Amino acid sequence: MNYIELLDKQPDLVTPGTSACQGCPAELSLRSTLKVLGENTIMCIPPGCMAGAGCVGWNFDSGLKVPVHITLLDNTAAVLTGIKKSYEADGRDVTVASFAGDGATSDCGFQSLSAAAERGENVIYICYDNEGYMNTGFQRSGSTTKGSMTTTTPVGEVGKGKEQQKKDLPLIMAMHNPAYLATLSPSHMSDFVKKVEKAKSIKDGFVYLHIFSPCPTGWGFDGAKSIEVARKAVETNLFPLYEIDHGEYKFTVQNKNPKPVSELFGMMKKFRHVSEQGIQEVQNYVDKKYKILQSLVG
Amino acid sequence: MARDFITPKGDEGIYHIDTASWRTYKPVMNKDICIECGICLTYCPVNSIHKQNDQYIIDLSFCKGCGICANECPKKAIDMVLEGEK
Amino acid sequence: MKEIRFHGRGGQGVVKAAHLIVDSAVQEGKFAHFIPFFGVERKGSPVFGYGRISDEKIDLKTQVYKPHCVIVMDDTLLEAIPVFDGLREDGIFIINTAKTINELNLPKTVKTAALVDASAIAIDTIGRNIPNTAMLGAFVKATNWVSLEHVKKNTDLLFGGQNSVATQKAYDEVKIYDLQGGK
Amino acid sequence: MGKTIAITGNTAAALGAALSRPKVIAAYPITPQSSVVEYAASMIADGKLQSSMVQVESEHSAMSVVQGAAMAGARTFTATSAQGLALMYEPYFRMSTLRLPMVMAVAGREMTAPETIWSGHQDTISVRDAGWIQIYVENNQETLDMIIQGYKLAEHKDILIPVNVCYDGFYISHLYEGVNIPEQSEVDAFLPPYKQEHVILDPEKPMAVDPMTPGNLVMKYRKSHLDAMQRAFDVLDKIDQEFGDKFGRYYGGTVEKYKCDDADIVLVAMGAMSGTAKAAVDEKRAQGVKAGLLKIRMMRPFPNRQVAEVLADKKAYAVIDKNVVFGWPNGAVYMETKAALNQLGYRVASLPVVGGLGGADISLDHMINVIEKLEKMNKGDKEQECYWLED
Repeated sequence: MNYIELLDKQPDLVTPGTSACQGCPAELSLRSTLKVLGENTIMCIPPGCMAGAGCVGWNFDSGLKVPVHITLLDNTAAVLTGIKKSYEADGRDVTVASFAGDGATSDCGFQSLSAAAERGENVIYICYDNEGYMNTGFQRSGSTTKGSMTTTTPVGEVGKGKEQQKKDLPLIMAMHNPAYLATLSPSHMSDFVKKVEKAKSIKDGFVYLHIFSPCPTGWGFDGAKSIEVARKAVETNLFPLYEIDHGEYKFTVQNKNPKPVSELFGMMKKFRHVSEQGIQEVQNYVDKKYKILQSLVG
Repeated sequence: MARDFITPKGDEGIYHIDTASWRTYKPVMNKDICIECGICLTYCPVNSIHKQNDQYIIDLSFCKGCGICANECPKKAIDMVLEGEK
Repeated sequence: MKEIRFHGRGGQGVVKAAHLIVDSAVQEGKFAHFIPFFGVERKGSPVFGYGRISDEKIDLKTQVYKPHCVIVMDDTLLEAIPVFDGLREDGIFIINTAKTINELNLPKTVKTAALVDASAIAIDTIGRNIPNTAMLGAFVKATNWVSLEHVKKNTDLLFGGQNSVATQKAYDEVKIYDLQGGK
Repeated sequence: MGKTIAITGNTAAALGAALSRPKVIAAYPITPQSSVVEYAASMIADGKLQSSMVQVESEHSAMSVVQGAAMAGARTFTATSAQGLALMYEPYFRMSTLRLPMVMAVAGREMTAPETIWSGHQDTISVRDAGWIQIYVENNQETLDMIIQGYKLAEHKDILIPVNVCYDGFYISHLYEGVNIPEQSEVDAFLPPYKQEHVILDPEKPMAVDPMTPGNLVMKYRKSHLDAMQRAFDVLDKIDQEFGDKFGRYYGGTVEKYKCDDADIVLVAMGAMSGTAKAAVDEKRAQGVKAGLLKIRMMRPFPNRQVAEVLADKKAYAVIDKNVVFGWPNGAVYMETKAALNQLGYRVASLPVVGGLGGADISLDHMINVIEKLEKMNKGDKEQECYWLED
């Protein structure tokens, strides 16, 4: 079954009507992920867009067709651990996964994530990275790209948006020596599906998946362009697609002639104020990061 | 159903909201142009596009009218049409 | 009920020695307990703790203020710590020292003193200056509150090796002074 | 019936947990609790304990791991102290409000600042309103026994609330004394395996655990929680009876009344200091003073009736708190005791006492001084100033 048939035929395990914004790629990623992971899955979703969109349920109804729990913003990986340990003790194979935003992952949830990865827990930690606290109105996170305007890094007479470069969470997690790690983009759905399938098959350690998830509402672009923006991030190397399978680094999408990040910056309002020099700083950072990745791929 | 109030849990049904009412524009597929590549299906955030009898069908029950399908269609076979028209 | 105060330095095995006394008393059907007083545990820093042995259940959960016995594992502590505080008239003072009774210059409040060179015995038997198991021998001889047999058996169980030999040796070598009339 | 060996309070806690056969343990070391974690780990390493133990990076994660395991239906255990409990506060609240039964042992320690690592009740007292049942114990035996009983209480279908077994840091955690270790088969008969029914994360029975919930339903969950807590008095009393019948040790359930029946004046105490208070009562009784001790075992929920009934006809009582309530000039147990009497319409002369903070010793002399202060009070006496047990 090719990935299109799979996405067509596998049951959709997310409520048909979430309140995610029009054109939200996180909603697409969650649906696609669960189609691959299947019904034998327990999902933990900390506060964030997907929890806020109703996926963790409301009143007496669930938001998913698999068991779901809204973890605290900062303990997702630890809760995954506990659930998995209980099933392991029973000798039952259950996929235990999270779908957490970049705030819950790179900021206050990072300690628990780092520890679970270090312990090599047999869980799948999935982060959807929309580069900020979008559910609460777009505050900056550690994962926000430099220059980005957010409500906590506003642009004004003095302020020029976020002053620091994006925290490279996938590479940080790579140094935890997970069994499997991959970066995913909803724009590359065939690659996306393959990686989630691989994640599901891993039984010998920690899996970390990092999904790039442009936010039309917060970043300021038309929701119809969500996939285009995500694709551009891959094409500019701002978000390169690679995987690490038990220590083997590999680019899964080759990018021979990367486009300049200015093309991505031009697509949305959050970078509108950024100067050429500001764009160049991000370009330099992206280039440097890519070289590091190339040397790791070898 | 009499309900206990021990632990908050959602086990009665699936919560959903009527996202179809969000639409300003609705996607309309031109079957003459469609090459049945399935790209639209893979990118629909709300899982509204499916293959039926060898044709791709857009189910508008929960479609939010985001326009991704129209934007991504390689043949431009989907038009976004103002609700109420056509 | 007999109350004991232990003084020593980190690394000398004060807590383990106290545990062995409690173990022995419990095995003999008595009631006993030990409450260590911890600072930040560091080798060489002064440590102390409180023990009790009784024929009846011990409810008290407090420090020992009027000990029937004070055990000092290191004679350099005499200068540093008020080890004689509250020692009862009929109390027993037990010390690990190479000094003589005269050299020690004990205060007049001490009426019974037991001196043993536990460090020398420890080096001689177990090969290291950890005087706790030797001090147990001196304690048993001086107080007779628990039996030598139990203490040696528990020492073997916990430490093995030559430790119970150290206990026996100190039991045999400890010098007990009656200082009722002054020294 | 088991065997008696000398062990520390921390070992007693770990053994009590091990005898209860938790499926998942997660804990992080902190003075004075650390040896609980070490002992549990060594039992697993020796193949004597069949639990899955997670060596987490923080108490926050310790509580989160056991919460995850509990949602999957497992019996779980953890232990902590002071700053660790404070770090745990967020998932601590969630564990109780999700009504997930478990037992957590807390080696009570003072909260910083000033920097301190020693004994105190401030840690558990400060979280007394976070929905857990809290029981304070007096010695190593009671620590072990109460952990076993704690599971039975927490998992009772009318309760379903996690339980803290609070034992004083150092004064119990490092206290070394004889403890009767029950046989595993006896404990198994007393505490059957736990089957969780009210909530579960299981793909065979998909549900959302803790969906977003509107205020009118939050009200219902809270009321149900409070109602369950009120049932805990009777359930604990029954469990204490059943445990005593089986193991020969009775603790009194919610409160222990020590020579209270004919007493004129009563000390109210909690935890390790209760032992010292008993000794003081005995000493004053030998002098002809009709003193008694009311040992509060269950602090949450607060056994208001049981406490008020003991104190209602007394001349005077004193409550010795090993904690303070910032905002009142005394400790928490005093406030609760006074409220309980007032709620039932009794007025008795009382003396608030604070002592034992940060490991300060509560001596026999202190307790005797408190009794002597009470002797001088008259039934009609108004509020007394808080008496601080200082050197």
